[in-house]
Amino acid sequence: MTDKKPDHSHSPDEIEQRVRNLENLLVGKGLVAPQAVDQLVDTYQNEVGPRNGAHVVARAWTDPEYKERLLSDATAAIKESGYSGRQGEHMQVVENTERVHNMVVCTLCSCYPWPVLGLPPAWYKSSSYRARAVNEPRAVLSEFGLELGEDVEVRVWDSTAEMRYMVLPRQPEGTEHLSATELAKLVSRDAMIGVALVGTAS
Amino acid sequence: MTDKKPDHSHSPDEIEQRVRNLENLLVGKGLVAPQAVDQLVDTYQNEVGPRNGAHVVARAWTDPEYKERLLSDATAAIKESGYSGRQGEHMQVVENTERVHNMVVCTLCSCYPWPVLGLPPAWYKSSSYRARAVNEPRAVLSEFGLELGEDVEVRVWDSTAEMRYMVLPRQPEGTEHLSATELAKLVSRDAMIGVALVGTAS
Amino acid sequence: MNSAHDLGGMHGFGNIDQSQRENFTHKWEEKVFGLTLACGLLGQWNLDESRYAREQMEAGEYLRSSYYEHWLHGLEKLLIEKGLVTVDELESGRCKNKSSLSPVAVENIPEILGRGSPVQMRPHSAPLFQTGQLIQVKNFHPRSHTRAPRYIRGRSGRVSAHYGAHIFPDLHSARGEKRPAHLYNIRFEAGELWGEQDAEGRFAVYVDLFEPYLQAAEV
Amino acid sequence: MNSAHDLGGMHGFGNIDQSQRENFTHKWEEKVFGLTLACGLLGQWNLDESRYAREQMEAGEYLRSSYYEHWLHGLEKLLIEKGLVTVDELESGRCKNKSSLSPVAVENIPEILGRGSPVQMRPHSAPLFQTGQLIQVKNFHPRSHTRAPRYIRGRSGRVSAHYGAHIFPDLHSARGEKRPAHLYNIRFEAGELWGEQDAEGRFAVYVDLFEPYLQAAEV
Repeated sequence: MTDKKPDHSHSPDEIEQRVRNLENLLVGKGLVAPQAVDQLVDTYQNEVGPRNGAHVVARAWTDPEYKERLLSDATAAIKESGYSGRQGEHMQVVENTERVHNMVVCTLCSCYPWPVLGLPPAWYKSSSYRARAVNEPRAVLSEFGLELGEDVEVRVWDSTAEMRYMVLPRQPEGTEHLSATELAKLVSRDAMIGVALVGTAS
Repeated sequence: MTDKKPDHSHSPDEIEQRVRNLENLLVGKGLVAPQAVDQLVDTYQNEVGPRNGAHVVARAWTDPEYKERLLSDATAAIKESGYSGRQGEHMQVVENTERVHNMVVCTLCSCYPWPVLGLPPAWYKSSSYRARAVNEPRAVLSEFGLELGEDVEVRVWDSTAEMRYMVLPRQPEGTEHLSATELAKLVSRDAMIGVALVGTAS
Repeated sequence: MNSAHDLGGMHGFGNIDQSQRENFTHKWEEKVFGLTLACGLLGQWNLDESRYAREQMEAGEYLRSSYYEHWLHGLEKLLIEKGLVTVDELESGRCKNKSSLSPVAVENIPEILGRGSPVQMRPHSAPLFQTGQLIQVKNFHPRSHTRAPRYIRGRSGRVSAHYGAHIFPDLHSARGEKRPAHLYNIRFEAGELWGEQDAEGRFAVYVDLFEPYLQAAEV
Repeated sequence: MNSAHDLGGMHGFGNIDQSQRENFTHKWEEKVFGLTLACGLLGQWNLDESRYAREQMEAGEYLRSSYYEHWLHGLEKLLIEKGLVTVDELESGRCKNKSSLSPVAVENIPEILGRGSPVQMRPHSAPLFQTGQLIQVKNFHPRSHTRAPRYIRGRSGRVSAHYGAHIFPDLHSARGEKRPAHLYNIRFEAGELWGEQDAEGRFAVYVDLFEPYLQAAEV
């Protein structure tokens, strides 16, 4: 049984027409510049994405002093790596350890750290994830294939204010010889949300 | 702005067909006798209704001893008046006074005292009434045209178990000379739910 | 379960449409009412199971559909779960096998309705709470059926009446088990339920709650 | 407001559809995203007003519709409320009057996005709570926008961090008023949130909460 919410409550044709009308109207009124929409979409589709976060994570794994800065002042450390801006104005990075596993949700809407992870996957915005992450996180993690021992404490971060959270996953054993560039390739978006671990195959 | 919930989520034709199929199937399987459905509907459409409750109320107004029995053991007193059965197995009658106004709701489904009031009006089953009666009863009463003074305590009865509630409204002044039969004509269903007072015009 | 049926205190539904004064607005609604009662008389499930079946309707669908669509959903669900009809039969509308059950004879219906289904039981123990006592509703969030709405969980109120012991719906809905639980009527002040700041002046809400939902209030 | 957007702890939604790994699944969703950001840059409303506009979607519709339908609903609502377009224009899709506002120049967009909109403010008072302190979330149910979800109201937790003062969303969403409120991160134990019996083993939920939502816990 999966989240049965339909893609949309209106027919796709209906809503496409409604959006097309709205765009024409807003451009016609001079409220939106014709190229603005495409540029905004392009920015978050192609320029900003989870490669940014992976770069931050790999740098933290390979540079203990950077890691310390990242955990104590994430906003500054992430900016130092070149990432900042909208929906990342105030950042916190939470570290996974042998005993602690972190995961991130936004139960009230779908807040997400854009500068480091890009835009969220649709499942992150689903009713099911938003409802269950704070209520039965182990069941959710298990659905994602992650079975954690009883001795691991699960910590769920509900992004209710303008603080945005990113998980610093554990570095897989046996990857100590890899460069930051190679390590970054191992770090998935899901690992930085906290619903996956980092494996050794990219 | 009114409760915008549509009549149904599927088209009327679709759902009519679905119900017709279901009835044919259940009769065909021998689970439901062909005349049973009509008889059940007829019972609650035409035999059982708020006239029963009005009779009980008028009797309580004209017979102080009956009123006492009604307030101390409503199930027995109502049975004594000839009304009992499904969705009225356990009754409580709550009395309006100069200082107390009662109203009844079922926030979790739409429980209602069938033997005395019949089946509930659709508004009683609406999301809006169920949501708001326990949260802003004075606003609800005001929508129904009932403005109560600050010195009147509003008591809302949420029917969460199998106890069913009926309001004993205040007898309007100047009706002391009327017979129980005449008084019963003044008592509306809404007054016994607690969203109206009893007026002097039937 | 915490879901859309638990409407007490939800905002944003707008005014009440008072023009909806009838119980039935479509012929098919009458049919759903009659079929639900007729199938109920087969004795294959109880009222708490019916309520739970309706509550399990997907939340958005529940809110977008009408009252008798909830009933229709619940009836179809129970008919399948209890093995009275197959999914295939329901979808096709065609009967594959006669049922081994017999419908209640039409002439017996008035007497059955008149008798009703009282839920009072002999209690297994003395009541834990007394009239006038301050109690607190436990904070609990079962995934199964309960008759403790969310808006009173964790809140404190005073016992206004003890109604003896009734069948405990939380178990009755799950396994049909008839276990008695003391039933109390609890008075909650508006400010306690909604916060002094957000309460609409002074009023009180009286809620019927079973003993397992309650604990003595920390004074 | 207590409504469908406040999803934490609601039951019955079934499994998560992990196949939905993309942000956009339809071209119109990209358009809604871009239009929402572009209109936001006009400076006629703030992010908290956007959130509130989306939350006011009728509950059943909210749950039945997709994420970018919520955005579309919110954008249309704000455009009308702020007088940027008329209902007539929106319905016909035809522009009656040019706006007196000017769109942000496309070449300035990267710099604006890069700067973001920090919400940190100089506090008006010292923080009331200290890291490590046990607090209780007030039980309150405003009909307007709040960032205190229902599942933590009335519950107790421990201050795990103090983040300084941020713009208080409950006022920002209503009148655009930028008032600072101390922001804390609070750790809640699973058993405290859901009841020991219903909690899924041991875990903790960390929630960012503003000082006006909190009070010192009664120990």
